[in-house]
Amino acid sequence: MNSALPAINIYAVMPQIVLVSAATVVLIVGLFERFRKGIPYLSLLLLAVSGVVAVNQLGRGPVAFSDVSPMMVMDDFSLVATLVFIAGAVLTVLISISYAEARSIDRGEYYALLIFAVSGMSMMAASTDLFTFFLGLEVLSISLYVLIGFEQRDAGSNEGALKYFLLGAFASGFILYGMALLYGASGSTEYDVIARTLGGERSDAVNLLLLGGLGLLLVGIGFKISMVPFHAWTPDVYQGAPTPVAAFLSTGSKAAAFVVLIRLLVSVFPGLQMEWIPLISVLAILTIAVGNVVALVQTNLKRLLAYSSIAHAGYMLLPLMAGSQDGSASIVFYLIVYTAMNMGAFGVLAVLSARGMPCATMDDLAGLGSRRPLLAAILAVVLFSLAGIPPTAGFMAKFYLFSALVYGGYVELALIGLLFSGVSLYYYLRVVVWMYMRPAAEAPAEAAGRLSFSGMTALCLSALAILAVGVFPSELLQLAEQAVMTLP
Amino acid sequence: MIPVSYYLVLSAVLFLVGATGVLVRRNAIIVLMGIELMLNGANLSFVAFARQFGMADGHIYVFLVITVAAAEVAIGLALVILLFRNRGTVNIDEVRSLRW
Amino acid sequence: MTELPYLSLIIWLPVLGAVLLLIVKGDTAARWVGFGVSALVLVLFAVCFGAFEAHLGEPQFVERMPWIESLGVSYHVGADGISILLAGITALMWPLALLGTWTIVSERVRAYQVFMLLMETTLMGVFFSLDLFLFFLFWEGMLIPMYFLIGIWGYENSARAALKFFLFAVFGSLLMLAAVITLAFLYHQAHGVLTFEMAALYQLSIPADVQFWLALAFIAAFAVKVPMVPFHTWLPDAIVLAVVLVKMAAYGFIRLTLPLFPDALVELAPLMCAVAAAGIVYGALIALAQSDIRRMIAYSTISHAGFVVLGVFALNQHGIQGAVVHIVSLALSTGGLFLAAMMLVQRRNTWDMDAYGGLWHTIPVFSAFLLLFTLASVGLPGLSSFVGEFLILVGVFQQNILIAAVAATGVILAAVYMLRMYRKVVFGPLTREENKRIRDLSFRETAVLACMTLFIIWIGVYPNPFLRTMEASVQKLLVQTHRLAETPPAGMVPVSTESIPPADPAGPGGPSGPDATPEISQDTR
Amino acid sequence: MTESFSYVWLIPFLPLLGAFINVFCNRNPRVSGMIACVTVAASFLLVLAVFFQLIGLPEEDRSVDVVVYSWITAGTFAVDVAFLIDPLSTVMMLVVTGVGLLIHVYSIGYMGKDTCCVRYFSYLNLFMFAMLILVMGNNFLLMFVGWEGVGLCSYLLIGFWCERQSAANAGMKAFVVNRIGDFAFILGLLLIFLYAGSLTYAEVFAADPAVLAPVITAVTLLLFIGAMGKSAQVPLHVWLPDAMEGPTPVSALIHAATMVTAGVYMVARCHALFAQSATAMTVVAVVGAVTALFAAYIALTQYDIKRVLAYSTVSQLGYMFLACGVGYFTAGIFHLVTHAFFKALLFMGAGSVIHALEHALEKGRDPQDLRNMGGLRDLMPVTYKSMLLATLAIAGIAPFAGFFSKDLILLGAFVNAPVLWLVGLLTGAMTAFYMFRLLFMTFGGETRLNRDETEKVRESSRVMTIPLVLLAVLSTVGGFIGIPHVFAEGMDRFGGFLAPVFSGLPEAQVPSASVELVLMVLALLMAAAGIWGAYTVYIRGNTVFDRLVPRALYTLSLEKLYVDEIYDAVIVGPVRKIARGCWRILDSAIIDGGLTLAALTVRSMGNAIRYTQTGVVQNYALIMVIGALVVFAYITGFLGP
Repeated sequence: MNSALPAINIYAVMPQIVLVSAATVVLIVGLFERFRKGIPYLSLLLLAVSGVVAVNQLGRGPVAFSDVSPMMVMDDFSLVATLVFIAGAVLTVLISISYAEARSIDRGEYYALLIFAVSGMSMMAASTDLFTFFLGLEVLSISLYVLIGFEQRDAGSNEGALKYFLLGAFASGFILYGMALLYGASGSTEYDVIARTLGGERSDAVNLLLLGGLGLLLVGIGFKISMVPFHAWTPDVYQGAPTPVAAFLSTGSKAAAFVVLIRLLVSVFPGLQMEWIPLISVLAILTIAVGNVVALVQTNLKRLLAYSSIAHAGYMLLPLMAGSQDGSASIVFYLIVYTAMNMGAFGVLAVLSARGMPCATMDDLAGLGSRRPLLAAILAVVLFSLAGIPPTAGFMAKFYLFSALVYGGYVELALIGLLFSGVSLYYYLRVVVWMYMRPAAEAPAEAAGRLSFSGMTALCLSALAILAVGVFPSELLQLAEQAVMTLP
Repeated sequence: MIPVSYYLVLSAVLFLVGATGVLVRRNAIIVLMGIELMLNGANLSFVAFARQFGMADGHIYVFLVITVAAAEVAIGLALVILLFRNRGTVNIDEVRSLRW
Repeated sequence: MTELPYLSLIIWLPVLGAVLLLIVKGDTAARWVGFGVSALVLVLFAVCFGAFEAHLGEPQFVERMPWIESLGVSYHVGADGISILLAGITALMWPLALLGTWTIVSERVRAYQVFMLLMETTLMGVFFSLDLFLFFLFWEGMLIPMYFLIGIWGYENSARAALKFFLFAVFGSLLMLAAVITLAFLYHQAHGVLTFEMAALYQLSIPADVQFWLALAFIAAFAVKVPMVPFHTWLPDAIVLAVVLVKMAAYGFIRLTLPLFPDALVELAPLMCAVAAAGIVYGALIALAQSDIRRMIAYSTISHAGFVVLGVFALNQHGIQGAVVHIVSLALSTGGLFLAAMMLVQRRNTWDMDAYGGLWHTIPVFSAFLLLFTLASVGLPGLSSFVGEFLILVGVFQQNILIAAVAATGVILAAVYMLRMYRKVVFGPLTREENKRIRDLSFRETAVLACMTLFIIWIGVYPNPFLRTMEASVQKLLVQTHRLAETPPAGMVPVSTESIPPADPAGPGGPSGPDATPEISQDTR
Repeated sequence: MTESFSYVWLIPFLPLLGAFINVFCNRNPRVSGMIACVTVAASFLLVLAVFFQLIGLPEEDRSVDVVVYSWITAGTFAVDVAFLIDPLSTVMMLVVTGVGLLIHVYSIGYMGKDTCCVRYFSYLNLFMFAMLILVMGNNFLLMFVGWEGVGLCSYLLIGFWCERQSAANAGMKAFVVNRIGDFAFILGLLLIFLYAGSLTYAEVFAADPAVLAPVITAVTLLLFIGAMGKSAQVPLHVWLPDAMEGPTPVSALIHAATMVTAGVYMVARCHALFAQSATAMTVVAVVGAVTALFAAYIALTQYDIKRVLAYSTVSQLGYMFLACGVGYFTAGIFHLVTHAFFKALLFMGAGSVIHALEHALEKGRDPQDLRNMGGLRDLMPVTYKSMLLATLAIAGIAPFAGFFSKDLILLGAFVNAPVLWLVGLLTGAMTAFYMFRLLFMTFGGETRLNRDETEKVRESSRVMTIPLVLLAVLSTVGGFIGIPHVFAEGMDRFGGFLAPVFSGLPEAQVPSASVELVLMVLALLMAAAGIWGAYTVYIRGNTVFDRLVPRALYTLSLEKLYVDEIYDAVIVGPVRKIARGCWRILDSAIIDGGLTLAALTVRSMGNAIRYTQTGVVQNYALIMVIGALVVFAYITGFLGP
């Protein structure tokens, strides 16, 4: 050990520091009942500030937290990821406002935990050491456990939280054990060291430890991104969680895990490609297949979206095989688009249920096209995007993703993925059918009044972003490419 | 001197016992304990490896993990209490209203 | 060449109209906006058409600007003789269709106009795209307005029909998407540049086996939409837009499948011809068994679409020119037929042929128009379909006499099912009380149908302006298509030196009889 | 040269204009007939002008192409809208416009009271247009335009009284049967284009015989199948008797004088091709002869006055094809012309009778049924006399028109194919029999009308009788345009006029004058025998034939040899079944059902996986553990590579 204190570059962790501070401020202000109404807006403001901080650092090149033992790095990759998380959180806050009020869960902790979760995700994105990754993961997970179970009186929320907690902690166990094995193999948990170990001569025992560690890490991360067969929690938890939290869960936490996965597989474990490429490709196809096929028979909307999110995770796994910058960039691009899409989809449900309108199953959406034209139009845009029909961002994302896959030489995988995305159309469009082509069974007793302004703002933003990116994807594509540029 | 592999085997056994506990016990509290056991299995590996390499970071990690585990358990117990309030049971196989 | 970006205006004006529609209030206003915008597009198109120089054969009014540079995609549009004709019929049909359905669509009028305009945009985009990616974008994007149009304003069971159609279409185009990506990849490998320019991709030389699979993928996309048997079962439920799809898909065949995969065509073209010919007979036979007017028209469309495909895959000037003319005429005749049928159904609310009868004396004007569209569908000389069908047959005959003969039986069957429908609907005794009170066509309806009639007769009597418009472009396309293939471009060189087969050694005037035709077909090849 | 004929486009155009005016500008039924007649009359005058202009030209120049505009051009395929003016087309134009004009005039009287006569006259004019296009076109495709155009008008006019289901059905049957012929015709055209590279008559006929040699038989047979459809030759004759559902003037114009003869015209026009294929010529001759006999046989027993005439038309068309088949194209066209005269007259006479009886007969009695007529001779004298002349003409009694043309045909048959000559001779006897049967049953003997009815029967108006008289004159003297050589050398004006057209054919064998005379006498004897037979049975009431002829033979004739029934059983029924089968089984069950099955399979897979989602968290953990074990095992090499 070095006796002198290692030089620390505090700017390298600036976004995380701002986020944690923001969460703390919200937590403290939330203690005062009189500020209750203002909390969400305070959260938005603080999130915006952290966003500005992150944007400000873009393009500055990789800056390590510490020279000796980097722990965390601030590069474009982590910054872009952080920005995606923040954007997701902003949308979540917006759709949460009316929802939380309607369910009486509009307490300061709710928003504080949300921002804590973002800081955890940001930490994961920036981590260059298994341990910072683990800490970020736990910050994220613990916040989510609470958020999912936030509706204390609601049995579903409670059940969802318990399931997510038990399985999440179980998965953490796998990750930790995997980390231990990797540590044993290379004597360090730093990515660089592990990569170096992989690059050099290695004995059979070390190799076994490395492979075992990678396998167990994949199990844990696979759990977070709902990769089959570690996906089983997804529909139950999404269904049980408060809808905005489900939205956040399906975008943010999944994105964070993907960011880590990219970093691990592309920059740490390329040496084990021969081992993990067949594995991941089989699991990716399985994920796509199971997600899409089961979604076909769902009538509960949140479960349907859950299975759809499983399927999308499968698509995003595919370009990892290509191992190219294009592949990584396409995942980043897909994540960004996916965040907007899923936020939109869950957001519509949140906005509806905030006004006491039932939106559990497809039946509840019957006639939405004439009852709530704008809302229905937004959901339609989102669903077409999820299905990957131009001129939506979903199409561009899929196109880029499958292009990367084909350029990497995996035409068969691309074909299978594309075919299943054809299957997916059925269930997305079925929702549209219910909205536009079925009359409402009986005029549902809706709470009169307008839909929440903030929620609609979020939804319009998502829909517009989806359309804008669908037509003019260049800027965002460049951002995604820039993000992966610094990855080795 | 006990070779490091013994510790590793022990840690693996601990991990598997914990995992088995998670899989087979109905009581949520005991399941929680199973998870703790898994984490501790991993911790043991860390310590063993750290000892072998003669480095301190493994030990530090273990402390961190223990802290994290404590936080997790706190949340977990809170959730179990809520479960008991809502349903009057702590048997997790009876919690199955969300399915299919 | 010209000051204004005509093509972009034509493509994007309807979108502007759609946005405008979001603002206006009231059904009538919405109808006027929809009609006005599509009419404006028609005017713009007419200007464009007037300035078009047919003898060039090159894309004209070209606009090109970078769009998604990192993917090698540019916004590149232009019109050659083939696309301008197909876009022209679209520009013509749109105001007519909107006018024709003025009162037929009485629910959610505004949305209807929006989707119709959006569809016009996507159609124009498909025809004018010179970038494969752009083409695909419009191609896929069209599904959305189409889906809603079928699903909301379709007839019974429309939601299911829309879904079925969408799934069919998407499976086809996903295969095409994979092929598109692969093409770009191959080009990148060969030339180090990422591009989707059609003109560049045409130059790409691809190994024959790869070509085969890529061509199949493209064909899958187009065959579903044409539709070719056996990918047709979505059509009877979703007939509303069948005519539009035929146009698009055939254009896809012509613009992409032919010039991109010349080697694969050596194997695939005869196959496609055979399937198309079978489809002609099959569709006609099933149309024969229908008593529902809509389904009858649907299956007749399948049959006619077979002709179009046949013409395209004859791979010669006659066939392709015939196919394009036939597409145009299909839009008019089948479109007119369906529009007229919709007008009738609007009055009586049933598609069942047997519910009508004896209409001749109650609604003579309608009956006359229906007769004309029926006859046009039957392929009566002097009306538009005949020109296309005959040229197609001329083209196919040079390739395979047997297939041409099978296809020609469609001519007989068409007469049977069409006239059967006409007899049931218009002729016969007037037995039903409710049929006695049907109103005849209004002035608006008459004007719409008369306009279509005018074009049907024009194309039938004097098709040369249309043929000349595309002649140079088709020639260029064939040069492209045959660049690697071994077969010489039949029909492009004087027949007297090229197409005459060597004298039959069996001797002239021998008692060979009609049975000899299969042998002849081998001789000519 | 061409310029001097540049006005010919007016000939077809004027009737089209008439139709146009009647459709769009005229609502007055009285005026409609006038418009129609005037336009046709103008066309007729123009045709006369053409005729005289043509006669004024030297023989070798009597073939002029008048190009109006370029119609379809695609690559090597180029077809013009252009007219061919030569003796053959001029003869046809004369017949079409001349007889057509008379029938138009007659129609004013016959249809003037009909509420839909505006529509009627526009159809009629449209028909004239199409028919003129057919005969005037200078290429196969333009002929096909007219070919289909007349088919369309025939369809419309047969179904004119479309509220009658039978009329509607008959129209459709006519169109569809014609389509079968057209199908072959199109194939023929395609073959011609494929081998000769053109569809213009001049180029195709002038092409080196070697060019078309490999397919000449196929081409000519296909073309002939087209002609069989249009000209109602066995076995495609079934539509013509049914076509009698149309108004009677229509039957006269379309189904007797003009349209049905298009097939003959086409064969004559393509004589250069047919002459190259002996097989095709044989087929043409045999089909013609068989049709002649076959139709005459059916006509023997029919009771519907128009049906008798319809079968007679079929039979006479058979004669024409027989003539063409034995290489006597001139004779075929000659018979076409004389037949146009007398058969139009017969139909119009029948129409006159029907018209009179329609008003007279009690409700429920069929005015077309011969059994409801009789003794009309004195009630309708003009009609009777003109019909008598026409009947004599068709029976081939000298010196009426039919005698000369039929004689020439029989001569040709005798020279080339004696068996067919016998058939023709026999048919001649049958023709005389059934025609006089018709005449006797209608006009002769005791009336079968009751007194009230008899009082109501009136001779038709002038506007109807004048065309009758004119045609009667033509039927009587029309034959003199082609007096055989035996009687007067060089008096065969008709043959002389057409000679330039058929100059390319080998010189026809001519038997000696005595043989020719013997043949004539034989034919006359046969006709006389027929007349005698009819007289015996229908005037004298002698039942000798009832005893002589087997009952089955009679029934067979009465039931038209069951051809319709056979078609229903062999073709119509099976096609319908196949169509339904394709739809119900192939389309709905197999293709669509297969797709549904695929969708169901995917769905059931979805359901299967869905129900593994039990909701019990430990099951999820178990799945995870199993997955983890598999992953671990795989990646550490226990499982795989």
